[in-house]
Amino acid sequence: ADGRTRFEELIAADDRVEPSDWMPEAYRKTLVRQISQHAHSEVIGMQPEANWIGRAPSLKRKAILMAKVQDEAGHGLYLYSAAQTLGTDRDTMFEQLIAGSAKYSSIFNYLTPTWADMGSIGWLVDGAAICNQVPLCRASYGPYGRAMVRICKEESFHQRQGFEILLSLMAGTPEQRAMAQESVNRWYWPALMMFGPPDDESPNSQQSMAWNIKRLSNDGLRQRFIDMLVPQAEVLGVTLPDPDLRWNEERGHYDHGPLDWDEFHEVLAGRGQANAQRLERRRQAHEDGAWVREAARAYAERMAARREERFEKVAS
Amino acid sequence: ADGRTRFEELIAADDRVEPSDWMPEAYRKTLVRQISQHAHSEVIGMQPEANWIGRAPSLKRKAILMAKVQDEAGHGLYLYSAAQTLGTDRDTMFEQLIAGSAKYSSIFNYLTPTWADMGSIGWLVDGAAICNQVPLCRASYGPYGRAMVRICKEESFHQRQGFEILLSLMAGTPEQRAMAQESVNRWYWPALMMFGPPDDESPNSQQSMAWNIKRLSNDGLRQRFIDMLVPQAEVLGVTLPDPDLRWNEERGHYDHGPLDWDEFHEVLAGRGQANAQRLERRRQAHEDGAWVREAARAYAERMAARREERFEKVAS
Amino acid sequence: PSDVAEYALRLGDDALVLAQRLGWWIARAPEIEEDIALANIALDELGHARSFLSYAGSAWGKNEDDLAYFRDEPEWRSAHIFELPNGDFAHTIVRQFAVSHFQCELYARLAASADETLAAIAAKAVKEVDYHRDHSVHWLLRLALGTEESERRTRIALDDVWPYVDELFRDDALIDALPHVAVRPSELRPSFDAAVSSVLAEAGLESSTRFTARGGGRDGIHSEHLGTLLAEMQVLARQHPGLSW
Amino acid sequence: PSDVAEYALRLGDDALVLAQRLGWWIARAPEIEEDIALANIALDELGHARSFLSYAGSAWGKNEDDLAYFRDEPEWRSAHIFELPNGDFAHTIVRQFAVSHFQCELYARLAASADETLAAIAAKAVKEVDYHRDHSVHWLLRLALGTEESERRTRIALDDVWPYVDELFRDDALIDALPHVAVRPSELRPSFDAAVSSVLAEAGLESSTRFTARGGGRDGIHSEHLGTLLAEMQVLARQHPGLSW
Repeated sequence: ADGRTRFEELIAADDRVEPSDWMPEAYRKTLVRQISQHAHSEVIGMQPEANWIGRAPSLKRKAILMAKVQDEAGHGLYLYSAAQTLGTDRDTMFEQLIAGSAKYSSIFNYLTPTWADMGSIGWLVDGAAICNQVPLCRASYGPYGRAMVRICKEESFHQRQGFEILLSLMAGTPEQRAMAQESVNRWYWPALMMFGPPDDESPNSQQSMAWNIKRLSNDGLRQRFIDMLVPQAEVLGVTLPDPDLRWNEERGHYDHGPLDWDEFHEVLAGRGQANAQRLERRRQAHEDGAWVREAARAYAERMAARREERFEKVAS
Repeated sequence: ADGRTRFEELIAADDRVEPSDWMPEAYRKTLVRQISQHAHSEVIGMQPEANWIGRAPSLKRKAILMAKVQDEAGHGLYLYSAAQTLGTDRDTMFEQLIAGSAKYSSIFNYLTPTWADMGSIGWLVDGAAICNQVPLCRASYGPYGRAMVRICKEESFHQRQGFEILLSLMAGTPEQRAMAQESVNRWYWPALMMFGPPDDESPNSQQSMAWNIKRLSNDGLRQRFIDMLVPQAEVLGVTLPDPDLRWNEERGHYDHGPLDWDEFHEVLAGRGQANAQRLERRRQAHEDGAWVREAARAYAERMAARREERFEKVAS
Repeated sequence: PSDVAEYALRLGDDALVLAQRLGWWIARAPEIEEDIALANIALDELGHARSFLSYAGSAWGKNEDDLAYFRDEPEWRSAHIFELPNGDFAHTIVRQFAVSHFQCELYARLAASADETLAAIAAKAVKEVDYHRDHSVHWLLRLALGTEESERRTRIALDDVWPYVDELFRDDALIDALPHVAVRPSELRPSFDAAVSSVLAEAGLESSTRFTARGGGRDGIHSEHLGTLLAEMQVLARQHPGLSW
Repeated sequence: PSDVAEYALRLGDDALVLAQRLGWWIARAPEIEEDIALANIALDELGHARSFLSYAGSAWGKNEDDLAYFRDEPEWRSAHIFELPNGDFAHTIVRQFAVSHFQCELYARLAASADETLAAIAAKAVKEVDYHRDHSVHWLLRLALGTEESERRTRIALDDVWPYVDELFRDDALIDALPHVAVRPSELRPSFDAAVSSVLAEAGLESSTRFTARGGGRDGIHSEHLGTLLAEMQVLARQHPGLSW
């Protein structure tokens, strides 16, 4: 059958598209952009939490935090692999990240001044990520969907850990409770903005939904997230910093106050708390590691040559 | 007059030998060795104290400590300059230091685990250095003697500062007093060994004394130092860790217990606390700074070339 | 008076954090002359910090060490640029280049403050930061016009440091509350820009505007670098609170 | 029992200090695979540290966090090699190469200790440090036989790290006091030397014997690196003593 027809059939049947299948250039491009952004987000997203590995206040928390940041590196790898099946290699994607021509999630341009931020990131940021990602497990592109399945499992674990950090703080001294509340105040709104601009300002969403990449609209996901948060906040005993937040019996959802999209665009334009720092740190690690990667490459070549020599000797 | 005759006349008259004067090769060699060792000691000696600049417990102490370590860098410079007048350039001396073919004072191979060590180094190590150095102000080689005059002035200031650190600790809590005593216990014996092996095992001393480089014997200096320390220790209220230490009416000096020369030779042989670390750190700084020094050199050449060009234009 | 103290605290924190950073270089500089030069700058900044913090503390019954050693991160008022890690020598020089131009402009005007103590501290300090500025300008030129490698490193350092410059020049309520006493940061910007860009031009460099870090140091929101800096600086004093040294 | 606790403390401190050092690499490694690998090693070591410290603490009515966060430097028992700064990747690998060979030999024997708890911890740990050893051996070969630059760096790292190896193999009174329970460090040396030198030979490297650092970590005399490591690690816990997290 003709590639395009087959592609359209797969999409219509809500089946998976695989790397060997024909696909429209725009579909491929959209996916590469989205998956690599997602991968970059995992890698950059290691930094705000790595900031506290050295100072975690108990050995148990240190272990959990290390494991979590390690998971993020793993997610980065899954996603780079998925993107590579579309014909763009990791080095290229890395170069784009460092050059600043590729994006990553704006949320990681916020700082983590307190330990409570390890809780807020888990609860709010990973929470939002899960809402975003669960539908992506059914994304039409096979390697992407399958990567998301693995990632989602771990993310829900991360969210629970973040929740637990906040729970411990809220069960602690007044100082600890204040630390938790202050952190939630800082992360709440940026976490809501992780779902992207309102539907009427999200031009690419339509096409992504038609291709079964995106399943739910930005605003729909945001609503789902808020509805999930409110009861959890009650359990924690923290206040969500939105005076307009209230249950709407009619809609069966929580109503919420307006989001500050100027803030969102400021960060996107490079004027957030940590844009420069995040990229600087990634570039530094990449540059400092260049001689190591070269050594590994040279060694691998030498070993390959040696194997070949041996093979020739045996064969001759 | 013949160079050798003039040299011998200068020495006999206890006058200064200057760089332009003729001098025996052995005299020159002895001086280069001694002065460069002395310079290296100043530079390596910055490390044990720099270790506490970041953690000094008050801003005043931080300022005093910074200034002190800075003075040591200055002393290093004076001494390298003095050595350079004998025809060996600083780069060569530095390379020898890093390659491990040049020595520096063994005392700096001890560690500074506590803040009280900033006191002990000032009081004991700088104290011993002064006893060693005051007679060197009259060293027959002019540039060396004059460098020592400048250095001695600052060292006596440093000794007083070290004394004051210990005095503050001894006036403090039991914990602070214990910190001071423990530190003095560690530094006392190594400081005594700074004067070098006993006279009967110091083969080069004789010739150095004949040349008016060295003025007093190792044991004589050591005795002078001990006689000076005892009353100061009483003022401080610290105990010097030598059970055999007592006043000898007959000699008019303090008697002291035997020194552990095995310890001295162990450190000299590279088996001290910090030999590897001190050299590693110096090498690292030197290597990390290589590109900076090259840049400065390239820039200077470029500027010189430009000046010459300008001059030629004006002249033509 | 408490407003004045708050203002002095900003100036003191900037200087102290910088002194702490520069102090690291002593015994690690590319040549001994630079050990001495960087120690000089560190000592000057530490001296300014002590003057500003003593003055700030006098309003609250505290001394310089109370403020330096017993405040937690959110109570600090340093701008982020002062908190930046030393990086390589190029990063240290570019940071110094920016902050000493800023401090020069600032102290020159502060010397005419209606607050006599601030005016006196600034009048003394301006001569010293003038030397810091010269030092950083000379090194910036040497590095930018030295070798290919030094030029490359300088460009990177400029990219990394410049996003933090903007924060230095922001006015806020505290500044509004202290007419004739505080210097209005925004008013320093034109002369800063003029001075800096003429040097950058001579060095063949251009500052990037790709990022502007949000800062927040004046409100106690700090870079991720301040926490570990304070951990080291305060560790001994906090292990034994209330003692004399 | 207190001797056993003292012994467990040594093992725990070694592992915890190493975990703290390796944790720094996470988000800074030369490639993502190495972020993961170094995090794995750090996590394993942290796990061993927690087991050893919990066991040590049980003798004194303390928990792992009391020991990790509320001991001052002289109360630590780590050997200096664990305290060494990360340096560049070559330094980290050479340090890992040395200590994981040491830990492998040690835990393999400790698994037969008369003390059942120590034996159980060691039996589990030995499988993990075996992986650490493989990892470091592979990297040592890659670096030593990779490029000129990587070979140069590896030689320097070997010179810098090797002086600290000797301390690991020293017996002392505590070891004498614990026959059948503690492993005698000096007895590990021959197999350590054999294993290590065969890898070094394959890598074309030779360990230098120019320096032998005196150590003293088992007696609470530490390198100049431990103080700042503890300052960072303990800062938050000490700011709020006695709390749960």
